[in-house]
Amino acid sequence: MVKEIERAGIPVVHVATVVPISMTVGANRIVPAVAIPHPLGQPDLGETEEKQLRKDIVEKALIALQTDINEQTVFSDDKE
Amino acid sequence: MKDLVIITNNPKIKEKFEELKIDFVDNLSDVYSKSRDLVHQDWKLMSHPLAGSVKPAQNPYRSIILAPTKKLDFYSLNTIENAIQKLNQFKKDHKKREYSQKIKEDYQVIDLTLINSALKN
Amino acid sequence: MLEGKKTAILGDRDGIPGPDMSNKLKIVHYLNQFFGQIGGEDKAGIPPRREDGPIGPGAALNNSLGEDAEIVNTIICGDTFFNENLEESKSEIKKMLKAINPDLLIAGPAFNAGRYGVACGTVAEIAKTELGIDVVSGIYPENPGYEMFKQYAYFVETSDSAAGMRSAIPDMIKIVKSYIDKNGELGSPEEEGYMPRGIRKNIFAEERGAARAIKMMLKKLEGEDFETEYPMPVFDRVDPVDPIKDMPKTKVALVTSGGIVPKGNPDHIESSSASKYGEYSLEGVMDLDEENYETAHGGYDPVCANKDADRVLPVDVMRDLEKEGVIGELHNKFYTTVGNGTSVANAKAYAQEIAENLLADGVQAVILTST
Amino acid sequence: MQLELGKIKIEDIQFAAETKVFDSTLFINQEELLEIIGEDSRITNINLDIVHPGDSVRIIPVKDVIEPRVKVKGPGGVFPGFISSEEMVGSGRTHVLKGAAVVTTGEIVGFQEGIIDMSGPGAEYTPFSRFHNLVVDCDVKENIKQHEHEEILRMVGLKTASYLGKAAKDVEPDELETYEHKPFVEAAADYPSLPKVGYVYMLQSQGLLHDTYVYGVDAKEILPTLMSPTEIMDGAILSGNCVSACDKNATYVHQNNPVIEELYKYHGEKYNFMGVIITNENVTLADKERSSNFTAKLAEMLGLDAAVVSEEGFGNPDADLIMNSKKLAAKGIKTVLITDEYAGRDGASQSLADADPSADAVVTAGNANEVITLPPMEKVIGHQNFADVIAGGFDGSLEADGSISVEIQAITGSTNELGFNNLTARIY
Repeated sequence: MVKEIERAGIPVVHVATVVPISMTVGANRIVPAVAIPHPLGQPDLGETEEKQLRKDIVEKALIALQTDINEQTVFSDDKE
Repeated sequence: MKDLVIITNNPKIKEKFEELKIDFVDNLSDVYSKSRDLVHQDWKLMSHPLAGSVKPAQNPYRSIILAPTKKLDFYSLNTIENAIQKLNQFKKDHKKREYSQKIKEDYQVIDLTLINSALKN
Repeated sequence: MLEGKKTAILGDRDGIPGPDMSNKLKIVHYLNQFFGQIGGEDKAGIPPRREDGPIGPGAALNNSLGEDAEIVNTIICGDTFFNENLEESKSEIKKMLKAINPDLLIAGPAFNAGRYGVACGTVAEIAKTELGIDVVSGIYPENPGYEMFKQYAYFVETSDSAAGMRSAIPDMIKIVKSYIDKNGELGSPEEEGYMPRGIRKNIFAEERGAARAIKMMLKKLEGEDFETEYPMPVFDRVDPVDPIKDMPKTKVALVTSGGIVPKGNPDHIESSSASKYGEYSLEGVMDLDEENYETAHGGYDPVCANKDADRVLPVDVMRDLEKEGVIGELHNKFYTTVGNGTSVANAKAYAQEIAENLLADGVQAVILTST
Repeated sequence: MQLELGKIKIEDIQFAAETKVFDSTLFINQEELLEIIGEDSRITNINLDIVHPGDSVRIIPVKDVIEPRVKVKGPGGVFPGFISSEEMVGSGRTHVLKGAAVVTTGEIVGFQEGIIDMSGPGAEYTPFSRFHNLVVDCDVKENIKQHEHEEILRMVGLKTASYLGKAAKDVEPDELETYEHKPFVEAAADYPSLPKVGYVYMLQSQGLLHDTYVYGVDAKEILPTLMSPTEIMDGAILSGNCVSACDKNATYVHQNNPVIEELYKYHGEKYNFMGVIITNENVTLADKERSSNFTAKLAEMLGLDAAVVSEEGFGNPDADLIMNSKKLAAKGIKTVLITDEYAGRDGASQSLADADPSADAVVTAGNANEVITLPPMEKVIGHQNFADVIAGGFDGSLEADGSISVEIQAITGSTNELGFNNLTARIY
């Protein structure tokens, strides 16, 4: 899916729980998500904290969309 | 070494490597699916899941060595997925049959020596 | 091959009308509602039906085949019906084929019509794998039906629209004639003019492998063209599109493979092996709440997503960012599919349609979420 | 290093009172040979059979095929590390009984594979149907372990080939071929304007029934290393490999490595053939990484512009093959890979267990899963009932009339990945 949208000329960021699968399907801009049942949420957190977490991920996704890249890039916090 | 786990359905592995962590499963498919599950939980393959030249599905016994790692190992994921694909392909063309006890043991020995050779290094 | 097959089929045709004793090759033609001359998109919901003789493009085929072959029946099915009632369509068409017991099936040509291509391919798969009937078809190479089903049929390459019918028909006839001449043993794609089926077949080369390897190495060294004997599986990659320059003026759309749907799943998106995608309005929606949204995804525990679908499709946050002026606007529709179990080629077909719709609506950037 | 291979044409083999070569016929004193090869007390029985091209004979299960040879001049001897000492080979003169081969058979494990048909459609797939073969069928005591059994049979084969080779010692060869390999600096200076090419020779090395030996050393213990092509032509590498009949490299094929022969053809004319890098195919991924790193490093140290890489086996060796491909390409070395395929009986599955875009020049030795029906033969040497359990065989494959339906992977040498044969596969 991500490839077809990009092929149409629209920049797309993939917010994905399993980054390697995202790499395999050919996403170019990848933002790691939280976990499988709730990629952009964390039920353990309070409502405000959870929404802030979601906002952080979405903002990272927007940054990814504004970043010039030449190859598949994972926009994650850890430096490794 | 102590962190390793061997996923296996080979009884000879269980006998031979008492000091190692062995996860004994019922059948060949489980060896692969269990290994894949572990890869998704940040374990990486130490031995190749298609070790040896006896074709997938032909040898009813298989052992795979994994070790814990810090994050998802993409190479392991790719390798185990490809191996499962190959296993399924060979299974399709390979009628299941009952081997004699002697042949079963020969297959167990083959698998055992592959793992032996991996653990030596 | 052809002879052997005929005998084999004769053996188990109890209760089915006797075989055509003439030497004419018995052909069935598969068409959709449009080429089957029933109607346009409004008739796409019709179930499979069997007609006598050739119809539409079948007439031209039949005329050119002359004494060698005959289209005895045409099977017509609406594209929408076929794709939405896949199992039913398959079993119904299989029944028809079994009853007619043709020597060959012709499907399409489908050109670049995605669902028609998939239908032709699916019918070819049934014919080839379940009934041992060879299939000739025509398709535009980028039609997902080709990639998905290429091993089941001899597909000739067509242009992307029905305007290419004029050249598609003779190309297909050429294959059928060659098939008759060679008793069903067609040669290589280059010899016969069909697109590669991706089937590996052994042949004896003139030189041994080592000699071929050295020659290939020499060509590679000298920068000449060489042809690999085993092309690696295609690594389909798309180059990254240029980044967004001015986010506060950008229209962003949300797409998910996490199966978020309006409560009650109005389009019956299947929980696995989804055969469709959903397009839903976000007009006036500020937040995906428990009363109005849920997930149709069958691959994970749905409790979290059902409780708050924003956890999969972050509409609440996007609305905030829209208000804050961080983004220009949130597109007023979202798209949903179910990731698990959906075949790659199927997903590709939906994705192409989704991408076209997004483009048409002026969407400039997409956030795609997956579970 | 300069090696002369004196080829003595053999057009017939016969049992006789004296072992000798006369008028292109190899005469064998059966009793004397049996005495030499039967000395191991673990052996209970040995049967010898002579078969010729075109005979209605099936040999099953085949363990190894070996070419009889003898060292005539220069250091070392045949089968170093086993029959002869560890002395380096690859120079001097060696005589070859061209057209004759020793074929070993015996039940090492219950599922052992490998068919050679001397006539009929199966004969077209195995290169060994073209030779006059002495078949050595060897039984051992019952409680012998699989490892020991393999070793006994391997030694019996090597001893037989070495015994027969001696008959060629004083015979004037029909053909004399000379191959030279110089120290790298000199070799590079010889043709400064020609591109440098090399050969990456992958050896199966995983454990019981999967071993290859280099001067008697098990290849899984080695780090990739450099060898002169003449060493390999002179028998430095031999097979202990019993499984995967179609794409295991029999000792005969190591002795007559076709890639080396073909590389010599344009040496000094179109390129400069610098040498051979041997590497292994081990079980662990760490070993695979290390070996492919070493391979690429050695290729770089040799200054190679291009290389041919040959594989042995399928599955995990595909990982080694792809690692070698990637790492050589990363160093700017243009590679051609030789492999075979397991694309399923219908030919529609993915051929290899790994893939990479760097592998853009591949020679294939055919789809090992393709099914063939082998008609009955008048004589079966070995154990035909194995057909049912050999690799590539399947239930019902052995018909009452003696015909066998098998995937060609059961045929010895059918999809040899050194490019020994003409068989290949194409997209249809």
